[in-house]
Amino acid sequence: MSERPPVLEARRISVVFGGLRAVSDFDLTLSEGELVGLIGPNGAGKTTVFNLLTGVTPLTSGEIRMRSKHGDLVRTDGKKAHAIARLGVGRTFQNIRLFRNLTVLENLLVAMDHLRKTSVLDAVLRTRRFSLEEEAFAARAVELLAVFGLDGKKSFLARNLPYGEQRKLEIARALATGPSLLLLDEPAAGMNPQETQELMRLISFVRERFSLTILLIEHDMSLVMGICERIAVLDYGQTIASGTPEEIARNPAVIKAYLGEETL
Amino acid sequence: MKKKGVDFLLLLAAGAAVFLLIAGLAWIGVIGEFYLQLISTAGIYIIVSLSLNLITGFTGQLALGHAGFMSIGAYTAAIFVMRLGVPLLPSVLLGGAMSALFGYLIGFPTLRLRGDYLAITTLGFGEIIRVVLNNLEGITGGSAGLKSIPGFSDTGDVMLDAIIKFAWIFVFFAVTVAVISNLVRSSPGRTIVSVREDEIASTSMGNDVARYKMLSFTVSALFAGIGGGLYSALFNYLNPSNFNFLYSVNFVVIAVLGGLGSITGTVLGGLIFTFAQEWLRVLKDFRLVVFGLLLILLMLFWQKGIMGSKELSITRILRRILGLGGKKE
Amino acid sequence: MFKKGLILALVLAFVATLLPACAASSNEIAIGTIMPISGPVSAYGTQARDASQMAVDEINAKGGVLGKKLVLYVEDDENSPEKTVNAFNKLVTEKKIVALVGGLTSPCTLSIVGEAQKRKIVLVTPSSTNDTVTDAGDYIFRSCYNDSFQGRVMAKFAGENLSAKTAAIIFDNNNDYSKGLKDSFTAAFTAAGGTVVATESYATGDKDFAAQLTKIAAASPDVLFVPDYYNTVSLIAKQARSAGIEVPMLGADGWDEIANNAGDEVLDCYYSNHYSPDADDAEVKAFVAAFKAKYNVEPNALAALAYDATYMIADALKAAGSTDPEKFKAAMAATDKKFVTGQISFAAGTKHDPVKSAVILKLIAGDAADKPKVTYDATVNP
Amino acid sequence: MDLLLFLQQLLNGISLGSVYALVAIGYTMVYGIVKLINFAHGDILMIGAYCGYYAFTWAQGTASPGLAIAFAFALAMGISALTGVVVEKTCYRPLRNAPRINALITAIGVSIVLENGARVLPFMGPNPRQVRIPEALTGVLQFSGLTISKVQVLTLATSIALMLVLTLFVQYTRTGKAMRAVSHDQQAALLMGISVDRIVSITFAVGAALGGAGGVLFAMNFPMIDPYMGIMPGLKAFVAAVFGGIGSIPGAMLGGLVMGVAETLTKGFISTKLADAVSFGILIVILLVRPAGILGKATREKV
Repeated sequence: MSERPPVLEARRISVVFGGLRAVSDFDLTLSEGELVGLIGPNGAGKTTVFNLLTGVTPLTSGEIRMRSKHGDLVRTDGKKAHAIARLGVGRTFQNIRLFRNLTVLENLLVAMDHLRKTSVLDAVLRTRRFSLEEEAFAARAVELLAVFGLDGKKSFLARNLPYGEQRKLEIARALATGPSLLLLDEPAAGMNPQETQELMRLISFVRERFSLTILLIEHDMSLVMGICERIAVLDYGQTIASGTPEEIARNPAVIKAYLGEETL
Repeated sequence: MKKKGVDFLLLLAAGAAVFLLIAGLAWIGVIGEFYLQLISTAGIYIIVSLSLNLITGFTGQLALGHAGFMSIGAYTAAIFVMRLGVPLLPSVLLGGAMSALFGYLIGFPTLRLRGDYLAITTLGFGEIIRVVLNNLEGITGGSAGLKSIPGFSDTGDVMLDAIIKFAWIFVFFAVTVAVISNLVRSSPGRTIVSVREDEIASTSMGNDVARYKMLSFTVSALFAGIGGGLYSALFNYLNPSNFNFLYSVNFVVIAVLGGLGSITGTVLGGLIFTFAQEWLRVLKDFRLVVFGLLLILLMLFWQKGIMGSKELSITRILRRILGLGGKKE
Repeated sequence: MFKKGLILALVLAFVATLLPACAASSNEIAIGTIMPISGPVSAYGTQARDASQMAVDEINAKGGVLGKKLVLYVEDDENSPEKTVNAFNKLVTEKKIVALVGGLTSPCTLSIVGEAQKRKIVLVTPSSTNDTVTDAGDYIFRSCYNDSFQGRVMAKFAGENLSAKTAAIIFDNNNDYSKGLKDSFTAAFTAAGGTVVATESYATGDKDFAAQLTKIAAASPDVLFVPDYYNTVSLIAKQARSAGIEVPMLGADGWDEIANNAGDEVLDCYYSNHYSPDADDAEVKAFVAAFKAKYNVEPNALAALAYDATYMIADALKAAGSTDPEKFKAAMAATDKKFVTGQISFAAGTKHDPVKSAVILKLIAGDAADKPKVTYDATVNP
Repeated sequence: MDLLLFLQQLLNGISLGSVYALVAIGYTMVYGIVKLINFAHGDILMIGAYCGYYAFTWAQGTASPGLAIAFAFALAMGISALTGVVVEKTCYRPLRNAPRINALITAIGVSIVLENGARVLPFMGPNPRQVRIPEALTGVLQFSGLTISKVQVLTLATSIALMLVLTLFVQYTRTGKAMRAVSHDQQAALLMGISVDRIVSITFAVGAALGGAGGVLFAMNFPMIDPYMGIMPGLKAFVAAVFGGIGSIPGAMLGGLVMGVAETLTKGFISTKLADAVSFGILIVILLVRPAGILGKATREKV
């Protein structure tokens, strides 16, 4: 594994909210093409880690480096969220955050806007360059939607989609930004086992097809065990274990954290 | 491609038809000069309300100081015309540009505020602009106002003058509608709407939310300023006290009445608002009471305004009437 | 369905209003008045409207004008220049008025004088004292004197009758009436050798003047000039006394009605006005009696001025013998008659500002405690 | 700078600020609970002022000044509270789940109705009315060169007393705690068995009662009242509430005082012409430095 170059390195990152250390000295390295799971009980700080990595929440301390388009690692802590996203980081949200009153297609087009070459003036004057670009974007978006079986619903308002499809649309939207690293926050939450299985197959598929590195938060341990190559376990904002699924399953600290939660 | 070309021609034809119809009816005396003036007034209200709708309806940022931008445009245009002898068209555009510049300068620090805090800062800037205009006596005439501002034309025939006023405002109205609707139905425009829908999701998709808010705010100020420039030529008189907080509220009312995020809604809202004020004059002393009650009832029972965030598709209606088909989406 | 019906109804109503109203019938002469019937200064506007209506009724009772009935069309401007422009348009194009009484405040009047001149509509403002109102042309008249005259009158009175050497001024910076008086008072008082030791301002609608009055008290002037309307003056007067300012306060015609709206704090204060309702004068007596009988209140100066303006129009129409704008305007300019607010005439070859005198009224202790009353103090001729 | 003059202006500012504070509390309480900028609150002040006017007129010569003042406050606070509750139930409650801007425009509508309704009511009318405050309250007190009017003393005392009572009420009574709970998390409060509707009504009542009391104080300080009198103090008190951190009661008190003092000192020592611009300028600067006001808590959006 070590021959694959790293795409993300987080070193001792921490964040404090009003005296509470929500994430404390968290370390993580993702190598190209890996699929890593981040698990932990409720309130362990998993989503906060995502927010720190994507720049939505500023760090209190620590360093984050990500691979730029030129292939070198650049510091991203302190950068704005949109700048980090443009480095090739796509994400989904635990509580679905689609653009509810935009259509399915428009949701994807918004995610592609930062790739736009034409100016606002082109848009207002409807120049030929503008029309060509709009058509190219739309074609690419439809292509992506087809992967998720949503192309037939491209004109639906996002809020009118059933729950499962909303989750899929979030992933499609994240992919539309053209990421090399995808962060999925509980993509299977609220789905039944069959839907979950299907989604996991889909994730594996897009990972191959778009050559992605994926970091996945999941609550359901059995599921993560199935597809992740490596797992990090978070509790009270600290990494309590990390390793292969087998190692994690045997780790007493992890069992305690999870059983401890369940007996409550 | 072909369909778009036809749509464009249809819209152009529809606009020309509406203009010729109203101007023609006025010319033969069916529409009185007063009502033509009222339609022109409504046109300016609509231009400013559309600009407000861009920032409040489409971008989701409540602005309560648009009278301020309007007054900057109005005074700039009037001063260029009166003191520097610049022709009206460049003066109106300069008024818009000046307002846009102020929008940019004000938006820069304030647009990071959210919701009500942004609303109160825009209100504050609107008031500050008014106080400053009041005190720049040498330039603005202070509280006595700026009077005898040249109008659009002076042909000696009052009806012809009224039609020329209407023509000017109609053209600017059409341009405003075209620019704003082209903007919101484009890639950057959709991103502007995504800011309203979910700022965090939008920024996580690589969009510089602050830049898009600035874009929207500046364009909004630009058109409010243009509306102001036209206002100065239509009314021939400016007074800072006219552009107070309650005046700003009028535009918010029009935008909400028509439907936040709807361009055709704003057009309807502006017409209804302007004419309702005239119709209610028969109530004399009770006019404003009834106006307030109507406002409350509308908000209670018609929460999304006339159009919601939908649009009345003029091309679709025309296609249906002309039997061109084109239901295909 | 409901919405569609409503939209249809609105569209129909909209179209219906566009159709022009029936023009005035041939046995009427239409005149208009634009007054603030609602909004903060409506107290003045309603009295002016009532007085104009009373004048029209009287004229019609005596057989009208040129064998026709005079009809008064009223529009509300809410004290907004923008609304004034639209109201003026409506009166001219829909009601075909030949003359207008209005507007009340100078910004409203200033917003329409250009159009009135262009359309050859005789405009007589009863109360817009701003000097520049009559600049617009020879169709613009007023039945009141202007700010520079009034400011001069008070400055002269302060210097000569009250022997004041120093004066302080507190004025409304958002109101051109107040500002105009401040300027003309300052100029005249300084020219006569006095010194203005403090000039403080406030914004329309302010209620708290403690900061400004504290500064004025520190300057200890001989008189305090307060050129504003009575409701603000009454507040300033109370706070001035609280701040320890005991010198007489001076005001202008905006003080009209102050006696009914203030207490002992305005005792021994003076203001200039257009007429004195208790003057021993036939015209005044008849007017006051008729107004009281009809509306059950004592008319203020504005009512008298609007009444005079309406009579000026009717008289000029009669003298001109037609509604032809040129002749009508010429007859207006030739006005020379005693009205309720005194003799009014226009000097030939000048702007149409009337040559008339001002009365100075004094507030003295009334019969009841804390109820001052007004007495005539002096007349200042131009 | 003359120290005595400065102290005098400071005193003037504190007196004015205490009225702003009282009105600002009403804005802040309502905002804290239903997130509505209640633009009609300034008109509640007007209603309170008219109640005070009628009470003083009635009590003229017939009662002791103490009784007249007590009656004025009782009447003003009662009628204002009633108006507040009625407006809440008929106009704002149906919009609780509607877009915020609808509620805002409804509030503007209510404000227009109250102002112009007062104008056409025969016993209120469009003309300004002069308030005749009891004889015992006229006049000024002098100490070591500073002047303070008796009304100003009463204003300060009443405002401080009312604010104290309110603080105790919100901190220690069951209803007060329920109000804080609803303000913190409406859903959770509902699940805890708190009747949110009742608490919202009580909040409107209390906020309006304070606004009404502010109206009486306003009418005593500035004894010329008219139907539009509430607009400017309403706007300024609203600014004060935002200034202090909207939703925070101590913030509104502080905001009101800061506004009053800033306004008076600006007029006294900088420029009377630009006073309003300076007030709003200070507000904007404060918001840029502390986007949630002086004492407001920045809310973090949950991602």
